[in-house]
Amino acid sequence: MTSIEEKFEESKRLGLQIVKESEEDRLMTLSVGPQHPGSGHFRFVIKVDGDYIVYCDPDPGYVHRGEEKMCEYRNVIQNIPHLERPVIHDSANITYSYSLAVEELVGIEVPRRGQFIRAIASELNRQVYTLYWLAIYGIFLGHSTMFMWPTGDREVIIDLLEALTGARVTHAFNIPGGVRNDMPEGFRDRCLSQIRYLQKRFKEYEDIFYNNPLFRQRTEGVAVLSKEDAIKLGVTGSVVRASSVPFDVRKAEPYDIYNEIDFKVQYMKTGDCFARSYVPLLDMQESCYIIEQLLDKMPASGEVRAKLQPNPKGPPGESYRRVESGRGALGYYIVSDGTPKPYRVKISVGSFRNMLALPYLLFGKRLADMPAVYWSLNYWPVEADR
Amino acid sequence: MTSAGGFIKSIESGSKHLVIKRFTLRYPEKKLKFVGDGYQFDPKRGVGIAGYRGRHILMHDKCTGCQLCAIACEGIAEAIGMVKVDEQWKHNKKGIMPQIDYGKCVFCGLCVDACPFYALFMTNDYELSAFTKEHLIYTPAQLAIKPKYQGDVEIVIDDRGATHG
Amino acid sequence: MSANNKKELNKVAAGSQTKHSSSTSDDTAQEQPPSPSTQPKQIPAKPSPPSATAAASAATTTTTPKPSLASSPAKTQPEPPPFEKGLVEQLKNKFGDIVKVVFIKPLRIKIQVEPQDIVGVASFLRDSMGFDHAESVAGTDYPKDNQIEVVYHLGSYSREELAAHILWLTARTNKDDARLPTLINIYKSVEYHERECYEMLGVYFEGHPRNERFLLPEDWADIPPLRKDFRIKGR
Amino acid sequence: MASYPRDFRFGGFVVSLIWLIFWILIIVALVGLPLIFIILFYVPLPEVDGEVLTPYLFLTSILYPQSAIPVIETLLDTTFFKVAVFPGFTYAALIAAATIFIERKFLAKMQLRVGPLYAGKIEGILQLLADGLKLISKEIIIPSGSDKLIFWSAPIAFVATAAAVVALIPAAPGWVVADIDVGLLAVFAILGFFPLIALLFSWASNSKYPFIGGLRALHQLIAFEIPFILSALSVVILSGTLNLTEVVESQIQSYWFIFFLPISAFVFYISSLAELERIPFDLPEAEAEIVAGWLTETSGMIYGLLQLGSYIKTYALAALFVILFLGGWAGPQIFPAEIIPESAEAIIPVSELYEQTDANAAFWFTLKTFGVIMLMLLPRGISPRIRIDILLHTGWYKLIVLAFINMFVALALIYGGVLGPGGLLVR
Repeated sequence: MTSIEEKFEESKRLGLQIVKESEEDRLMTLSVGPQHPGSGHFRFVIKVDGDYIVYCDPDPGYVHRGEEKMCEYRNVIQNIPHLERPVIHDSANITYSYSLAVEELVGIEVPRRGQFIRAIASELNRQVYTLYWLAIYGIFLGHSTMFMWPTGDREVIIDLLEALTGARVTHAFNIPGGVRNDMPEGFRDRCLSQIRYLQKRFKEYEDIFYNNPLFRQRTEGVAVLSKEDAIKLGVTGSVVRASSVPFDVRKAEPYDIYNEIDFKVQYMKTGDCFARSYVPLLDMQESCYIIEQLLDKMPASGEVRAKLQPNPKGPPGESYRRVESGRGALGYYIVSDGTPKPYRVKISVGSFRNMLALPYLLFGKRLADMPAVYWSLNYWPVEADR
Repeated sequence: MTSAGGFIKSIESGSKHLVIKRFTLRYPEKKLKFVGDGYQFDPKRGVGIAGYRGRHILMHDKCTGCQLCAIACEGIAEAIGMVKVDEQWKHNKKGIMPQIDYGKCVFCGLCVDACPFYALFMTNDYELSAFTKEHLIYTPAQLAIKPKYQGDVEIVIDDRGATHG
Repeated sequence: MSANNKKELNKVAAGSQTKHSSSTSDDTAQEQPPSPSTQPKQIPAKPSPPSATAAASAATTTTTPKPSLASSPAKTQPEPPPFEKGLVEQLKNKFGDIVKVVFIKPLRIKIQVEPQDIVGVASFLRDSMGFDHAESVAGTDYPKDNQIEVVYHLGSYSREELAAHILWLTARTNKDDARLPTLINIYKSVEYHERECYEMLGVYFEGHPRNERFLLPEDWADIPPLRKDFRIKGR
Repeated sequence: MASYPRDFRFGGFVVSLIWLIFWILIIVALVGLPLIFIILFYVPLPEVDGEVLTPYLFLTSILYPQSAIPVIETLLDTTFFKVAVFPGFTYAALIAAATIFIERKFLAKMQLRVGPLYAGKIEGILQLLADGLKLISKEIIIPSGSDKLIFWSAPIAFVATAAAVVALIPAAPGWVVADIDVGLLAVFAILGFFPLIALLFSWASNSKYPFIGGLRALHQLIAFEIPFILSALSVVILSGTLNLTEVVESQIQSYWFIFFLPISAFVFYISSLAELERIPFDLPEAEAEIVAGWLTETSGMIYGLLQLGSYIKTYALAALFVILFLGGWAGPQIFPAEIIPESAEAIIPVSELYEQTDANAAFWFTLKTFGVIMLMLLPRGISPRIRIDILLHTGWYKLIVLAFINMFVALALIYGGVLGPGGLLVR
């Protein structure tokens, strides 16, 4: 395996600088554009030599909303609805680390039952995101059944979240200080029965998709990301766990009540496309197991939200808290100057960090591998642009 | 997994689904049933009551025109404006009540959290489409009407798979 | 090296209230981590006492005292957690007063370095202390003392006892011609972060191959948007 | 509450109706009738019971049913009827329409969803009609800088080639448009046109993604041409003739060829999937990688024609599979001798139109074709798209080897005297 430097120099030699006239004519520049059904609001320019990709330059920013600037104009509670917009179908996680960071700044103590409900909402939302990501991975490879099944089963979990939080997707449920409302009655056994139904469905996915030899041919051994390169590129989430680095924020830096939950960090050693597509499925099975534990260990009654004055403000200071979202470590760096409005909010998301692996992995691959490699990086364009 | 075995397993798994019941909810004929009758907030305990966050409902007899909901929505969607109401209430001297523009509202429910007088809750009604943008603005009188939404279907899981039964 | 025999860092729940929250489950069985420094029950160090102006970080080269608005000054809280102190000691005796410790909190250490020797500190951090990747690069604009502070959040995948820790390597440049040496040769992962920091705050990273437009539209003619003097129209 | 135009008056509406009727009458009288008379002189009118079928005879015979039957009978035998209706275009188009509808419903059921529902009150039965009207009403966009002539003619050529393949396929004994001795060879000759059309169309649409799609279509169809022909070759070895009708006859005498040639049947099935660009071999229009492949620039009826052409090709290849391996129209006799008992002396001698063997043959042929079409729809639900190099690898190496294996088996059967003239199994 040539080391990472030669790979980048080689792609630079061919792509970035002015390549010798004869070679430049051979290359065809293709824009895998924002409207391309394969990328979704994200463009990367690739130079194709025959069927091989020689150069790839990601060009995000088509759905940049300026979330970080907007945060500076709103107080801590009003930030929640617009902060979950970057990835609405993982909204419990993206507001979770924001709430943790604000609680550390303002000094709020979340009651125990509130922490449990917050963890359940986060696990359910992780499954909703991963099922949606798996569905798109299926249609990327042309497997329409694999698009329809996860999208249908996702409806079962969204129904749970709708009962718990009141909204299907954009819940605005995690608030600095806990959760907005308690669990409705009958939620517990409804959740258990629907989670068991989902666990049965995972076996179907493996039969029709993962063990399908055509899928294996297309993904096994394709775009291998070795452990050193994964660490050097600083990728996160299922991408780093697929390259034999067992890093999961819930286990490395347990927040809230995750230190009382015992679960195994799922990781694989091969680091190829297949591993990057199989680790999320293992994660989903693991989070089903976690939800059952959470429901058992939950205190029967108690407050779910700490009492806050309308515009909570704390002493000036900084905090950086991170949470394991569907796409890896999702961290908030908040600087506060003593007023209820945060002075600076920096959102560090998994997609933005995984994007760096794209040009590295696509170099030298075939054009037909592009969707499999691109979507296996667990990349959500809207979240990367913030 | 030999390739032949893989194919046979995928054929078997695919054709097995020909007998499993369809999952689609046929919306106009059947509607989903929600838990409770809408999201409410109890200011004394400072915590919400689980419920679907649909169209708001305004209790005219409790609203004091304190504009707290409009202030809460300012930073989010500026969907709430206070308008004059012709009823005379002794607890609502200025006679102003919130008017919600559903073209802007994001249904986050933070206005319900901000209302200290149990006046503004949310209901199960989510069928709010209109032909023009002006029709999306619900006046306080429109907000006072109780919704006529009754859903009767929910996800039923049995051994033949999940359906909207 | 499976994850579960890793040292169970039992942290107090997120809130770092001085009041000892009843829910700490710190008496759970805790195997002795192989690394020398034991992890006794941790007193949740309060981020910063209300008296923000106690400028503990005396040995700053800049003459002006650290303004209260800037990052909270070094803690005067009773006793920083020993493991983090061990890390800081390593840095101190390697670099002496080039490295200025801003504060030490459970799992978070903030050190400030002058722009010219940030590369040396970073390569030391990566090679011998095991912080092998950068999670994110955040720029913050402080118009009061006309400075922009760039924070590198460094995490670690390879060393397990460092997995929970994040070290904030910060450097400050003045706002008019903001220039910083790039860390791209040490931390490959900061390429896009630094490019975004250039675009959003105008900090030019010397040595970065592509200091150019990244997220904003091509025809963006305004000043870098995350600076405080850029006002969103209509607010 | 449809909104009426401001100045709508019912009188104006009636006046416009009367104008419309007036113009229809004028055009029919001045243009329609002379046209008919001109045609009548050049079209060789068939004889009915000895006398020439003049328009007068034709119009009067419609009134009396007894004389209408012989006229219908003669019309049935004309080649125009064969081309237009039974084994020809209408039959193929109906089966293609049914295939589209069944595929969408079958795929939906496999994916736990509903499929077309609202068009035509009963379970979306009119969805085809709705799609067709939509495509006809859509505007056809010609990309700038594209080669107009080829851009227009390629879809028409595509449907024509697909229909040409249908013309060579015998649906029932005697019911074939062109019963030529080298039937199988002609089929493969016509199938050779499709890569040409795909490349021409994608080159003419003058944009990057179709160009890549066109090249892929070229590679794919060429790669699967040889195993396609080799697998059919082993059938020719067993039946000894190239004429498709005689191939079926030879199967009727002995057993269906699928029992002797299972591997080449499998190879034929896989190659026909590749020929049709169906899911495992969906590369020419792989929407995730190259937008929509060589169909990217199509819009409106051009897309409609290409879809119709590809579904007619599905019918044609399924029918070919049935003829070569499943014994064409062979099947147990389930139709009664005559439709209405003792109908010989009935007033309207309908029974003359009804042929027991033809009805039975047509029934079994259609049934088997639908069975094979269902088999072709299955991979779309269960397998992803494969990559171009794997596709070419399977095409050139794996399938050709399999086809050869089965050819040796066929040769062994012939020389062993099991099949062929005077063979053991030949009845």
